[in-house]
Amino acid sequence: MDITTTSPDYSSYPINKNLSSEEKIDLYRLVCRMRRFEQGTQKPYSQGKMGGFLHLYIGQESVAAGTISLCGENDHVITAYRCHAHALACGMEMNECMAELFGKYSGCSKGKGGSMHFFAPDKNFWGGHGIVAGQTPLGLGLAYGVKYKGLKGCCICYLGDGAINQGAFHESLNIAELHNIPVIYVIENNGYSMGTSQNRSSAYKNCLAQRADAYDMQWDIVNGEDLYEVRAKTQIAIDRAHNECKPTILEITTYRYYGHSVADANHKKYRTPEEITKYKEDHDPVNLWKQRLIDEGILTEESAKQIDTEAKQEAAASVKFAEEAENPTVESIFDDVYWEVDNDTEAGNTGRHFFND
Amino acid sequence: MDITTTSPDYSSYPINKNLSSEEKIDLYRLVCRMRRFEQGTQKPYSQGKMGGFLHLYIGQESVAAGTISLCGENDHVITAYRCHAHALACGMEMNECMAELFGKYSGCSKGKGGSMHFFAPDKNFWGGHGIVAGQTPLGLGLAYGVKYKGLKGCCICYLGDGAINQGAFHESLNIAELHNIPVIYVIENNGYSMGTSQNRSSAYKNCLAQRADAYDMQWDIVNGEDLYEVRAKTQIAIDRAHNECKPTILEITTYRYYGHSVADANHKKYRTPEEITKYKEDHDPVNLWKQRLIDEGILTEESAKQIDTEAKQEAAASVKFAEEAENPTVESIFDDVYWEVDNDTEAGNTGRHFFND
Amino acid sequence: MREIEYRHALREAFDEELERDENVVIMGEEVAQYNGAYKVTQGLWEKWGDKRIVDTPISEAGFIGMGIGASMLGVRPVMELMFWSFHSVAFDQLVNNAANVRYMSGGKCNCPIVVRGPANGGTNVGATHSHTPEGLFSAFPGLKVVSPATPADAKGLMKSAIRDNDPVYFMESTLLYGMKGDVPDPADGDFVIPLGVADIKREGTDVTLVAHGQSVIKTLEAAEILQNEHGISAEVVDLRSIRPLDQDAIINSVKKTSRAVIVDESKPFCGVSAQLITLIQEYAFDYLDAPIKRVNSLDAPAIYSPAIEHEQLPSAKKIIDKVLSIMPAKA
Amino acid sequence: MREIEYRHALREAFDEELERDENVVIMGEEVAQYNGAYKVTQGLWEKWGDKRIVDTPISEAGFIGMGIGASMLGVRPVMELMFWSFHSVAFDQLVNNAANVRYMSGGKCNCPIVVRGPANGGTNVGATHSHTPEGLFSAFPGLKVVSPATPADAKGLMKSAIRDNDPVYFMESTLLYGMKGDVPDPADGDFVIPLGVADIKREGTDVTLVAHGQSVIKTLEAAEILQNEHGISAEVVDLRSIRPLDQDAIINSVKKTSRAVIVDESKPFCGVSAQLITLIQEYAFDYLDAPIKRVNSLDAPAIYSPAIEHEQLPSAKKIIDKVLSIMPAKA
Ligand SMILES: Cc1ncc(C[n+]2csc(CCOP(=O)(O)OP(=O)(O)O)c2C)c(N)n1
Ligand SMILES: Cc1ncc(C[n+]2csc(CCOP(=O)(O)OP(=O)(O)O)c2C)c(N)n1
Ligand SMILES: [Mg+2]
Ligand SMILES: [Mg+2]
Repeated sequence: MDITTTSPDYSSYPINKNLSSEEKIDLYRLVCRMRRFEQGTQKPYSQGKMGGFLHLYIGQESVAAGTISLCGENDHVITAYRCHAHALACGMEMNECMAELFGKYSGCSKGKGGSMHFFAPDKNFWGGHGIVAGQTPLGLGLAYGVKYKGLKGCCICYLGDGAINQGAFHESLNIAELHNIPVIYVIENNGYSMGTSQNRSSAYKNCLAQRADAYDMQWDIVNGEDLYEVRAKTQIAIDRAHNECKPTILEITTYRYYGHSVADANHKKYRTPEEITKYKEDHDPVNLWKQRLIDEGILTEESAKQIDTEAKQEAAASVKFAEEAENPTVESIFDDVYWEVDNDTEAGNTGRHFFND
Repeated sequence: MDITTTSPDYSSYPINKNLSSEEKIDLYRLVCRMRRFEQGTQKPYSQGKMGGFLHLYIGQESVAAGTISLCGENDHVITAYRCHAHALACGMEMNECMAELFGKYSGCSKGKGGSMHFFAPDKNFWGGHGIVAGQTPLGLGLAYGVKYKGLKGCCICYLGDGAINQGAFHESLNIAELHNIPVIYVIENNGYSMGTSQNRSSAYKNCLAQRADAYDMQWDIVNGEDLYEVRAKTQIAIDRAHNECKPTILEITTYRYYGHSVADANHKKYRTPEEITKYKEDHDPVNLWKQRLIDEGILTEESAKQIDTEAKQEAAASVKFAEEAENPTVESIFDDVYWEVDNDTEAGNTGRHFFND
Repeated sequence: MREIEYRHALREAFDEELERDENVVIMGEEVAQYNGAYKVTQGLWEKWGDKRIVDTPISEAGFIGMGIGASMLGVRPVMELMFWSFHSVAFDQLVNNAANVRYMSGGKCNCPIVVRGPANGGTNVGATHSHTPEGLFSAFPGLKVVSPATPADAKGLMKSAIRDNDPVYFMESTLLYGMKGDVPDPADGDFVIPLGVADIKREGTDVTLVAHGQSVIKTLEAAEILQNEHGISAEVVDLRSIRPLDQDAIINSVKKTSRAVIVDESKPFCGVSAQLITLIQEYAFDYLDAPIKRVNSLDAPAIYSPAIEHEQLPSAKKIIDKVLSIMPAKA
Repeated sequence: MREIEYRHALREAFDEELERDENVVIMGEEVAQYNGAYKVTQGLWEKWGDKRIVDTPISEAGFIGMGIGASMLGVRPVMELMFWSFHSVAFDQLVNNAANVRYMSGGKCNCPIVVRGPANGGTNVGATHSHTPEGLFSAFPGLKVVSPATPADAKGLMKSAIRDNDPVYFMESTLLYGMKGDVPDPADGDFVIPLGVADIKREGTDVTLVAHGQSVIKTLEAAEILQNEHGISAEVVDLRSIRPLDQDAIINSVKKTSRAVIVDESKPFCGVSAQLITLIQEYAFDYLDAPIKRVNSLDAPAIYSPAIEHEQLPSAKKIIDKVLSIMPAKA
């Protein structure tokens, strides 16, 4: 976070240079919506209108926004439980997401998944997964599927700095490099896995992404606070995937402002308040992007404020939508277990599938 | 296997220089016994006197012999299913081992384990494990236990070149380096995992041991045909474990002459007969060691032959022992499931433990 | 009809489905160039090439998870576990991702995979290689579990499994691979057996024997002896698929015979046999003339000893003894 | 007697055993510096330090396997799975290495470990975090499985589990952690409850209700209502330990009442409930006046929706309905 070496001017990379003002403003709108959406969950969560976990992404917005802004028709996205921002970046609506948090039937997963399990396969978003690193072989598989079908595409699969120590991730890396699978693993390094700092969870040389060397895989490390840098370096990985069917690990440094989940009462114990404040003040990705666009003459304080206010209103409206939405029925518990049953096929009607008396 | 760069004279390393002639001859006796033991299994196996798998170590003897010859009182050994040689190196008797292959009650595991599961905890030998890489966290734990108890020791944990792609191994490496655990992982690289050559199973940079860099762990690559080199480089790892409580990965290149198991009828298809012949002729570790000791004037052709003949006789005697030994009883199936039941404790006698009608 | 081996019947199913649907892909350790550890996939790589028949590293969590991910995009992977026993290193992918992804996405994702391989004892390969996890996986709603006893069932059920749009865990037996049996000629049309339909492998009136997989063979043997030596007419219900389950076939048979013995190679605690007994006592309570009994493996890890292992497993003799123990005293 | 929380009772057990035996070591994710995700290990790291209370990376297969290996050398690790649901990524270590190493070594190795953590539904954490694997693990001979319902049982059983020389899988509940109950004062002596002894949590004569873990609380609630509103006297048998199992306590109760309902939060297929029904129908067949019924979770992955999840789980109302369905019609 305190990288002071002068870095190249990522704004001049073609992928950024070619951005229209409108696209840049859209990115600003997106990070505002991410943040406002999550801020909007706080009150209803504390009122007990949501259950289970709520892992907030606030502070990390530039990562999902920057990487996913590069995705085309055949590029897919999958992530862990801290998935709200990725969902919005893929084009999901606040309403369906908020309703999911409320456990409502109009939620994106019909109230079955909750905070950790947003899904929109029609928008190439494959969740939202709760088992640490359990999504990493799935991401490999999505990329494999794209290649199998002869399409030029890839899968971006996100995981945390703590998640890299799960065996399934290691297995996936070896297969990815060995079979030339166009998957991009993005380690969203926010410095902590729950209350454990990076140094206490991982042994590594220099950085986490360098573990890719073990498989002779390409890797890079990215300063996540800068949307231009995120986009510039991710595009290199996407090109590698599209053109050479080769995988990449990107380690994107970032930070989360809140606790591991909303239930994490300890989060000011395992890191200092100063550390949190410093990041918020000097490295906040939403502010930095806003400032950048103001400097570029694309935004003004007022237009920025306007965008942010709209995002806030959209979030508030989604809370209202979610509050008024219907709960799933008890009968719906048995839907979505078997495709064949749901689709009332012959297979779905042959033999007993469910076993309550 | 065709390393032609001139390597240092490992025989002059202190750990080798200090070897008495007798110790060198003992090492020769050991590799002969390993080979003759396994050759002795061939006939009874083909006669159906053994069941299941039989994974032969023939060709790799110098690895187990060299590494385990360095082990002291607090050094422990654990390996995979190709475990016969390690068992002998740890001091197990041919009789108990052969009887185990025959499934007899006087086998080292009472006929319960078979070829893949030799055990002698009293000799610091902890098996013999059938699930690929499943032993790697156990090896970590043995080393952890040694350290926990405040002893200066280590655990040498063996695995194959194919096994390195299991997640549990990766998890173990990270923990080993992070928690300073004196474990030495020896990759016995015989070039194949069943019918899959190293290149088709692993993505890597230069060599497999280099994966250790991912965890900032020490590693080395060892020419396994040379007992002096095996001992010299292993001693460095043992010193590191003993003195710094630090782990190491050693990749020891070697070769197996037979199929993956005796049931592998394909093994001349996935590798050329020339490859096998070449190794046998130019790299056989038993021959090379014999020649070395003859060159050093410690052995003669005749004394070597004598040692080998004794080994062969010992193996033949163990076959006879095993043939005549008793089978386990059907009742003994229920022994060795629960310690408390076996030891007839109050806990072992409270509640139902077994559930056949 | 032709007589072919069980492994050959499976191979024929793969071959036909590879032909029918270009999304079908076979993956696993040694399935391609080596032709499969048990030669089930013999010749397929040569015929179908690298794209359709894929060798993987020894990374079960990795490649099974990969197959699940690919299936969500419409690929239809048929993945071999060299032994079903190796499920233990891929368990999370098998029971969380495959079983739950449809549910947790509110039906938006779909997981049309087959995971297959042998799941049996009796070959002296010890405790870690002799697991019979039919009950283990059937316990997870979202999964389907199949275990055929004959070459024809193997082929017909495999073709259904591959076409099924849910995850199907297909449990074979190394002891059955070499068994021969009648299988319809492919020239006579597509041969498919639906999941969820039991097969009455032998009709009878005095006692119902329920089994699946390789236990069916032993059960039929026992039934023959029961008839010849004891004059007892046993009906043998072969489940074929454990989930979905053909409950009616079982209950109807027990209603007819009033007595039942379940033969299930898995361990007794919470095994398939326990589930079947629970159903029978619930749905045929008033018809039962005796407690339902079961023949399982002896309740310890699998012993290696070739002289002894078969004693740990169900056998015709044990089945007969169990039947005799619940038959009415002779008049 | 003192009233303390379930989590506090567990912590007291750890503290006393850490004191008693220097080989006891607590390991897991966030158990030390963070005090445990559910604060079960609060204060222990501060008191016992780095050697005895060990934080691990998110590598369940790695650290549980490490604990197993260390236990073979005489260390006595008590390992926390933050949720028992995460067993899926450590399954091989849990069911092959821990359960089989004694067997495969002919009794030469020994695995005195405890693996513990919460295993329950009801907190809206979805399908992957709500597994209840009591039956799953009880199915493996070599393992022991415990599931206490009260603070006193939690403490007494945990102390036995730590002293036991076999692997004990200890299943707690996030919903019980905050529950208070009487627990004997440590000053009054060592408080230990043996594994394998059920506890009759309520005596009764008309029907036997069998439960374990958090279902016991709901069952007691149901029993109270059955008495007050229906005049039905229900006996509540709390298993406490699933394996070893106090079969006599169950059978004796059913012989007295002639009717039984099993309450088991796990899914019905091959669950603990199926095993219990199998035993009851076998050992109390002639005493039964009605089929044995069970109340399980609805047979689908755990739904998230806070408004609905409780409907998927056993409840006092469902237990009552099930009991009423098997009681004789009122005269
Ligand atoms: C297999 C598994 N183990 C443990 C957990 C509990 N858990 C959930 S998130 C988490 C920390 C992950 O940290 P990191 O990977 O850095 O991601 P971040 O939360 O920082 O985004 C843990 C331990 C889990 N969900 N799955
Ligand atoms: C988890 C698991 N997957 C697959 C197997 C089957 N299997 C046994 S040995 C082996 C090859 C291992 O090769 P390698 O690690 O190189 O060791 P080597 O046999 O050469 O000594 C395979 C695939 C297994 N036992 N366990
Ligand atoms: Mg993190
Ligand atoms: Mg090898």
